[in-house]
Amino acid sequence: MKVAILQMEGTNCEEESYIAFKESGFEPEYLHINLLKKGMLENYDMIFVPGGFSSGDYVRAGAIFAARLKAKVWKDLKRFVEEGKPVMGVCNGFQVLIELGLLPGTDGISEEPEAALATNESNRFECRWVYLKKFSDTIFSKHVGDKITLPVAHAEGRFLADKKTIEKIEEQNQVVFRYIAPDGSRPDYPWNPNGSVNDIAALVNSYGNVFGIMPHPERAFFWYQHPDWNRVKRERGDGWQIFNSLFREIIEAKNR
Amino acid sequence: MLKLVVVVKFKEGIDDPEGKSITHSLNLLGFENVKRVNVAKQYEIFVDADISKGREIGEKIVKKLLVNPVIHDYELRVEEI
Amino acid sequence: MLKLVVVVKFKEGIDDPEGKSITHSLNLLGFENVKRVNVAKQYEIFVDADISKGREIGEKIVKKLLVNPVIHDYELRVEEI
Amino acid sequence: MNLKKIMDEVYEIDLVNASDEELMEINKEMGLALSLEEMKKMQAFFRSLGRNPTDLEIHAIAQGWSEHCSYKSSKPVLRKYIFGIESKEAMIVMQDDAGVVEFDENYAYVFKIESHNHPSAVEPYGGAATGVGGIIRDVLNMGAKPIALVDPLFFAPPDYGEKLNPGIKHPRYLLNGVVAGIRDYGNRVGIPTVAGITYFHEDYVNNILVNAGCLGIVRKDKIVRSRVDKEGVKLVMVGGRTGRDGIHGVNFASKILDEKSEEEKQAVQLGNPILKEPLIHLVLEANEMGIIYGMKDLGGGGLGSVVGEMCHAGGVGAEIHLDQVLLKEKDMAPWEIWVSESQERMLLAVEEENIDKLQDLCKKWDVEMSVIGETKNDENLRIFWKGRKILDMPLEFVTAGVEYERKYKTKRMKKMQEILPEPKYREVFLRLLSSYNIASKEWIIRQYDHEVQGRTVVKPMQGLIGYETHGDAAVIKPLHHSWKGLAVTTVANPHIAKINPYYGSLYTVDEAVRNLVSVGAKPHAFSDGLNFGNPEEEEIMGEFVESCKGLGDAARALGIPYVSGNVSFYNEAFGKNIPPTVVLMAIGIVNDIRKAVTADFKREGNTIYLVGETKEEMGGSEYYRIMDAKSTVVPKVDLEETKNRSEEILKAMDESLVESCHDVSNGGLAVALAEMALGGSIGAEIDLSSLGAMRDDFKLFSESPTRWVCEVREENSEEFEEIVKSKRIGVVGGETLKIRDGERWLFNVHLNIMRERWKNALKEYIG
Ligand SMILES: Nc1ncnc2c1ncn2[C@@H]1O[C@H](COP(=O)(O)OP(=O)(O)O)[C@@H](O)[C@H]1O
Ligand SMILES: [Mg+2]
Repeated sequence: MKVAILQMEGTNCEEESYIAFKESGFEPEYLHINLLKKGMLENYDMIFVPGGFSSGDYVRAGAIFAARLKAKVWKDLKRFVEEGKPVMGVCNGFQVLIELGLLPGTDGISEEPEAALATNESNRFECRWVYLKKFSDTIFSKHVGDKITLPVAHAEGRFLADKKTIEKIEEQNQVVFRYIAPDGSRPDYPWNPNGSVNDIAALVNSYGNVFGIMPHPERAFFWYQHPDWNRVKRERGDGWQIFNSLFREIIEAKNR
Repeated sequence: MLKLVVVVKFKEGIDDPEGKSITHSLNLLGFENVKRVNVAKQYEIFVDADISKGREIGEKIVKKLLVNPVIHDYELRVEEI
Repeated sequence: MLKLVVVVKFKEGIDDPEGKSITHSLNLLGFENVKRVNVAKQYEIFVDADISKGREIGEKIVKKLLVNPVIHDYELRVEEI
Repeated sequence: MNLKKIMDEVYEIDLVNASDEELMEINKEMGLALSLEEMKKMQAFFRSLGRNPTDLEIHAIAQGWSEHCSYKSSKPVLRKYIFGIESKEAMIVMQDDAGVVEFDENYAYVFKIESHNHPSAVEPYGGAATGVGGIIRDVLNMGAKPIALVDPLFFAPPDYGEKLNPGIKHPRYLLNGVVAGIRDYGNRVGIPTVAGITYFHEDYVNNILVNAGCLGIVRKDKIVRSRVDKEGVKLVMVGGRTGRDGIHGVNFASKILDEKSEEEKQAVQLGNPILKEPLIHLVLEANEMGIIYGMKDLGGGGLGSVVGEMCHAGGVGAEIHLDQVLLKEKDMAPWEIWVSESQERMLLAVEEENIDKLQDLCKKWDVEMSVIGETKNDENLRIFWKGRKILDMPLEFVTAGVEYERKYKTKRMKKMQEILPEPKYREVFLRLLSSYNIASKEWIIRQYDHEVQGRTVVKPMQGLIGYETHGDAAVIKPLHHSWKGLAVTTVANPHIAKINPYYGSLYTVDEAVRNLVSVGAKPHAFSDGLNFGNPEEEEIMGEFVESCKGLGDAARALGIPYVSGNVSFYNEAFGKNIPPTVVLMAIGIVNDIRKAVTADFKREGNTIYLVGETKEEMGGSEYYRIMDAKSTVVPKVDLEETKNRSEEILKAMDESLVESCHDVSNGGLAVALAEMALGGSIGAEIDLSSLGAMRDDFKLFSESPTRWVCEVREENSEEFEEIVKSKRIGVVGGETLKIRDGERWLFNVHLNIMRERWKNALKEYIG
């Protein structure tokens, strides 16, 4: 299964993402937007938009990356999504998918953004670990435990949308992970690190194949990447579960 | 040559953490009577085009890149220079 | 109540990576005739003060927090509201 | 000044016939920052050639001879004390832009620390950002992938209330600007910022210090040298364009700040991380393909100093066509192009047959390049402008520069130590926790992405998620396939150095060792960042000499080399010099990251040990500072102890006997215990009676060196005691930190109160 890891100036989590896919049994490949041409995406089984600061996050996080993808391969991207192939974005990648209108995708694909990942309530970039609770089983989360911990590292992660969109997201069970407090209750800052509405940390579109997540699973792929590894024994990092879930739901399912 | 001036603001009701943080800092610095600060971005875009096309180009740029309609309002001014 | 509007720009000759990056992106997005983009910040500051003090307060705020004269120029407008 | 136009933008200057007075006039008008002696040396040179120089030639020489490029005041001292400390793993020492040390059989690590003080004082955001940008290039140009950044910072206290001198910005503004600059640059280029210092002292009010360090990793067979030793190799500029920004940056760095410094706008740049990020990819990919013959980044001194040093080091000459340099603005004069310090540029030496491959890579990464000349089989530098030769000089004369044996005077303070009435311990303890040099730096640390690249296996903040404490060092796992790690820490002790620079240096080296050992790392190599006042003042030069002597003695005794470093002089403004500020970036090897140790208490019932001797030496301590008490009795380091205790602790860690470890530094034992308790969110009960007969404020707050606190499981305590010379001082448990001396209770403070004090002290001032 070939995964295109998209790159442009300022994406900077591609290497750890590459390792995560590779170690999970996928065939990842870097694909730089400067080399991306119409028709190329067909050669891949999955698209991954990594974290970072594409184009410096100037204007707005993810806006320039999204605009350039749209200008270059919007039709191909839409077809990719409509064919049901998986698309995943982490952090800056999530921001890109929102700006593209692929997420929340309450009604499939939208030509205009339906939501925003706005500046954190703290008005600061913050790098810290958070607890997440799973709220929906998707190909990205089916084999993920109920409660996991992952790191966030962003300045713009506050999920916002109008009331109707939020209602629809909730109705359609599109929230995959929410931030929670360590004891499982509704989180205040810093457990909800950015002030996201309904504590939303990760979403899937209405088709179930486009997934965006603010925290970084690829940075918690190995047990030793967790900050508390000398307190809690783990075989693997919690982020691994997301990649493993994909592997089991897609590759194993194919071979079954 | 045209100069397109675009000011991008937050929509009414959308929280502006930067504005809040500046308000707080100003209060701390002794400007206690500062009640609120709104922060907006202003882009001056210099385009080689005819004035008749100015607004159209401006709107396109705004839509394609500068604004997320869920959270932003904008103003666009076209000047010939 | 006063509204102080401050626009903070980079001085001529200061190379601004944001403006550059946006220009380049717009060119790539098909707006080849965009020659330059300047990015500035606009602050609307709401202050409870007398209009006669407006400019003075504004200048102070600008100096203390919003502007570094080494790299920035600014415009200040005072309005009563 | 007599000048004659010889072509567009190029003038000939009448130097040969100039009087001394006229020489100094030329010096001033051209902004050269040279002394009369140096001007005369230049004059003699052109007299011997029997011709007058072009303006370009004069600027080229002035740049080569600047303090920043030539180290003219510091070289003799450095040579005497700092250079030449042996270690069999050190591969490239004090030669190229960064030091290179063996990591394992196939890999080496590369690191360096550098200062960016004056630009940051004038424009904190841009100054700090370009400081980070510059140090990344120093590591990159050795062919290494940058994997970590550090940022030691020095300001006046954030609540500084005295009147500021004209043009001087408030420390709070500076602190926020600097942190934002480092954050926005480091985060955008995707290199984790994993350690640093945020230090406050009134004497930095006019002149803040912003140092930045970078660590990289490279396969040994891919190390690139900053030299070309063969003729006919093409010299290629890649990355950013050249502009008027950054002209005379090196002269600015060697000047005293004054009210006019604000006008030095050209010296100020913002940096462009989004140009740097693809440039890093480009360079590493080109290196992997084997098409880079030599490489150097354009930093202080610009193109001039890079071409000069790269060719001079390899023993070849060069021919440069300055009109091939890509410019930001059209009408630049050749001398401006030659000395401009515009950011994000690298000079690559590439053989002709590989130029096309480089071109393709540049296209992919959307980075500009231009071939500007080639190396020649002689010892001269020749520069052409629109076909005409406008510079022709031996490289040796321009690059080798000048040196001074500056006069110095060592200041000795009379030994005295004020004895305070016994204080209220609880109150002093809480005040210490919220003193700026001790209080939590979380508000800064978390603004930096310290985990990008996924290699940070021991984080800068350590402990239970959400309750983390300060760690002593971060640990990076550079290679996917190996358990070996690199520990990174930075240290400085200006309060002690101000009283006695020699012992300040010993203390700083000892603390670097302590920090590395605390996480389970064997101290391996240092980079020294030396920040001082005006070296033309004999007492300041004396501080410099004493500091270097201390650094040399300490490192030699421990067998740890300085493999790279930086000297920043003239940190003086309005008649005030900074305290002598020696910053060490220290690297340690963690043989197996699975055995790395953190600073947070782990488990109720574990035994707490104190390693090392506590003494009544309060000079420079935080306790005496907050009490406003005087002492010139600074802590003295016994390097034999440093060595023995570190080896013992590392051995115990290797046998997995240590649950947590933290060194005792600022604020003494009480603060070290508090930090460990906060990180684990679990208290402790401590009895100080085993420290012997001494007043309790000394026991609690002395900052004696070579001390650690270790937490050990009860079942391992016997074995631990056999290996490590130590004293049992207490037990982990409860929700408070309870400290007594025998029968006498000193204080009992709840974790929540401690956390409140420690966490919130700086919060108001940041962000
Ligand atoms: N400016 C900074 N940037 C990054 N990390 C910092 C900064 N200032 C302090 N830190 C981190 O905070 C922790 C505590 O710093 P410090 O009190 O100087 O430690 P120590 O006394 O152990 O040397 C360290 O992990 C250090 O790396
Ligand atoms: Mg320490």
